[in-house]
Amino acid sequence: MTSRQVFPPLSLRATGLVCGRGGMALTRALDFSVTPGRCLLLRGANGSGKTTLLLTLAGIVAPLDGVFALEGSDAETGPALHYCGHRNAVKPRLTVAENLCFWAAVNGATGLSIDAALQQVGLERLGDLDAGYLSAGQSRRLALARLLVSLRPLWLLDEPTAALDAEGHDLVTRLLDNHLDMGGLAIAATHDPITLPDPARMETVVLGARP
Amino acid sequence: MSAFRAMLVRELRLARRGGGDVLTLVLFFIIVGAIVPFAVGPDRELLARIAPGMVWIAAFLAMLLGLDRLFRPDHEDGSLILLRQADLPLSAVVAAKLITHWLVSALPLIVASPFLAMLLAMDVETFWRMLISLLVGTPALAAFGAVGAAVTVAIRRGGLIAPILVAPLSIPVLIFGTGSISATQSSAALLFLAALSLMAVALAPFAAALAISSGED
Amino acid sequence: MSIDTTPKQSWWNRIAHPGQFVAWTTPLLWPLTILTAVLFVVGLWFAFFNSPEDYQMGDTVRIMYVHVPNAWLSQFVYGVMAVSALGTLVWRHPMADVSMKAAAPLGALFTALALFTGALWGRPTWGTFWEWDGRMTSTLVLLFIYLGIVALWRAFDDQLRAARVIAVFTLIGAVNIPIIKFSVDWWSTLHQPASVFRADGPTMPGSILTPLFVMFFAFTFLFITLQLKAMHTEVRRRRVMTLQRKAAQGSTA
Amino acid sequence: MIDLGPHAVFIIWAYLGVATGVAGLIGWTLYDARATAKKLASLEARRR
Repeated sequence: MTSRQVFPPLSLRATGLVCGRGGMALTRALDFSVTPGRCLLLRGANGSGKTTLLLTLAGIVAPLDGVFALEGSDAETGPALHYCGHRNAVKPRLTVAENLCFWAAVNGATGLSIDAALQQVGLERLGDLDAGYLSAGQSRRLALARLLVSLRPLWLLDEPTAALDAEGHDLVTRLLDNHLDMGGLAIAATHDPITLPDPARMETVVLGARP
Repeated sequence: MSAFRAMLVRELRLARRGGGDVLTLVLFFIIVGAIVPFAVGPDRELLARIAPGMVWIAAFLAMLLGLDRLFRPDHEDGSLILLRQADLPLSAVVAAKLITHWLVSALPLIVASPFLAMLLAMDVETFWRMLISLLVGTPALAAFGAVGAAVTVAIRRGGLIAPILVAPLSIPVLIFGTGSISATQSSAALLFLAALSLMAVALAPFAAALAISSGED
Repeated sequence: MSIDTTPKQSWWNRIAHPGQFVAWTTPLLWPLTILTAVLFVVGLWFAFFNSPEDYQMGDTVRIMYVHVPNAWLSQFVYGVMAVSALGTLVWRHPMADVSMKAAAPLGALFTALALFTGALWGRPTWGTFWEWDGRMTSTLVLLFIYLGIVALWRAFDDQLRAARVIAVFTLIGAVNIPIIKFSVDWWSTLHQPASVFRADGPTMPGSILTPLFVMFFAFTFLFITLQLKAMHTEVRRRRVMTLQRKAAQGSTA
Repeated sequence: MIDLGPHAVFIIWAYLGVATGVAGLIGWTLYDARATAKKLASLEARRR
C-alpha cells in the first residue's frame, strides 16, 4: 500500500444484510466486503434503501436480518466511523470555526488542524463568520471539513456532492482519494458519478432490485 | 474530559446566542405568577398564603416550556446522529445538556423569584425557604424534563407531548417543594426533595441516552 | 423595497435613507447630550435644595421627581414605537424599523424604573413595596409587553422580516394598553387619584411643579439622545450584517 | 445634604436606583455603539 498508511488494516464485511425501516425490508440480502483503501459506491433510485443501509452500517438503525462487522478494529479506540448524512449538523449561530472546533473536540482532534481543514474545503476566509450566513454548498463543505479534523477509518457518505458545484465535486473526489490513500474505507451513496483517478479502487453496488 | 467540556461550552454558547431564550423563560415565570392576583383578587393575606404554591407552579410550567430547546434543534440539524459517534458516550452528552438546561432555565427563575415573591406579598422568612426549596428542587424538574424531551425527540409534534409525560413524574417534586416552604416539618420535606433531585439527576442521563438511541430516526 | 420611489426628493424620503439620516443627526448628538446634562443638574438642584416638602407626604414627594417622568416616558416611548410601527407597515420607511427596534429596550428600562421608584414611593405612603393599585399594575403589564417585544426582536434571525411582524404586534399592543388600563383600574379599588394632570389642572403649588417639569424634560431629552445613538448603532449593525452576507457570497472558492 | 425627613432611606434608594439604571443604559448604548463600529470597520477593511 502507499507510504502514508495511517489506519490499521480494517475491512467491513456484511453477509446476508437486510436493511429496513419499521419492519419493512428495503434491500435484498446484501453480501459485500470493503477492504482498506477501497470505496463502495451505492447507486439506485430514490427510496431504494441507500440511506437506510448507511444508517444501519452506522449503527443508528438495527438491521432486519444478516450481520455486518468491522474486522480488525479494537473496541476501545472508540467509534471508528464518520457518518455524513443529508443534514450538515451546522449551528447557524456559531461561527464556522466554532462549529469545526466543537466537532474536533468531540470526535478527538486526530486529523488536520481547524485552519488546515478549512483550507482544504475552501472556507479559510470565512472562519469567524456566523455559519448561518453560509450557503447550502458552503455548509456542505463545512460538513466535509468535519471528516478531516478527526481521523476515522470508515467514511459513510450519503450524497456527499449534494448542493455542491462542479468545483465541489472535484473536492469530494480529492478528499475521498486522499482518505483511501491513507488506508481508509468508504461507502458513498450518490446519484452523480464520482470518478476516482484510479477507478480500480471503486466498486459499485446497485440497490433497489428487490428479490 | 475535553470532549465533555467542549459539549458544555457549545451548549452554553448556543444558549447565550440563542435569541432571548432566557428572557422568555423568566418572563413566562413572572407573568404566570403575576396573573394570579388578577384572578384571585388583590387582598394580601390570601396572596401570601398561596404564594409558595404559585411560585412553584410558575417555575414548573416555565421549565416545561424550556424542554423543547433541549434535543429538538440537534435532532433537526442532524447533530444528534453524529453525537452518537462522538468520543464521549451519549449519556455524557445528555449530562452536559442537562447541566446547561438547569443553568439556562432554572437558575434565571431562581434569580427572578424575589420579584415574584414581592408581587405575591410573600414575607421574608417564607421567601428564604422558597428560595432554598427551588434551588434543591429544580434539578429534579430539569432531569425529568430531559427524560421527557429525549423520549419525544423523534416524534414530530413531540414538543406538546413532553409536558404531559413529565408532569406526573414531577408531582412528588411539587409536593415536597411546597411542603418544604410551609412552616411545619419543612426540613423533612426538604430532605426528601434533595433525595429526589439527586436520584433524578443521577439516573436521567442514562435513561435519556437509552431513549434517544432506541428511538431510531 | 426601493427607497426613493417618488420623483421629488422630499425631506421625508431623504431621511429615509439610513446613511443620510445618520449624517443629518450626528451633529445633533453633542448639543443634546449637553442639554440633557444641564437639565439634570438644574432638576436635581431644584429637587433637593430648592423645593419644600409636601404638606401630606413630607419629603417622600422628592421621589415623585423621578417617578413621574419615568412613568410618563414609559407611555411616551411606546407612543414613539407605535408611530414607528405605522411607519414600517404603512410607508415602509426603513428608519421606522430602526427607531422601533432602538426604542424597545429604552422603554423597558424607563418602565422598570417607574415601577422601582413607585415601589419606593409606596413603601412610606402605603406601607408596602408593592400594592396592586391600578396605575402600578397597568405599568407592570406594560413592562411585560415591552419585554415581550425585546424578546421578540432577539428571537428573529432575519431583522428585515422581523420589523414588519413586530410592528404588527406593537400596534396590537398599543390598542390593548387603554383596555388594560381601564380594566385594571376597574379591578383595583385602592388607587391614588392622578394628582398632576387632573382635569382641573395640577393640585400642587408651583414650587413643587418646577422641579417636576425640569426633571421631566431632562428625562425626555435623555431618551431622545439615547434613541438617536441607538438608531445609529442599529444602522451600522445592519450594514455589518449585509457585509457578512456579502463576505459569504464573495468568497465561494 | 439637607434633612430628608424620616423616610430619607427610600428617597436615597430611589435616586440611587434611577442613577444606576440610567448610567447602565448610557454605558450599554455606548458600548454597543463602539462594538458595532469596530466590527464594521474590520469588515470594511477586509472587503477592500
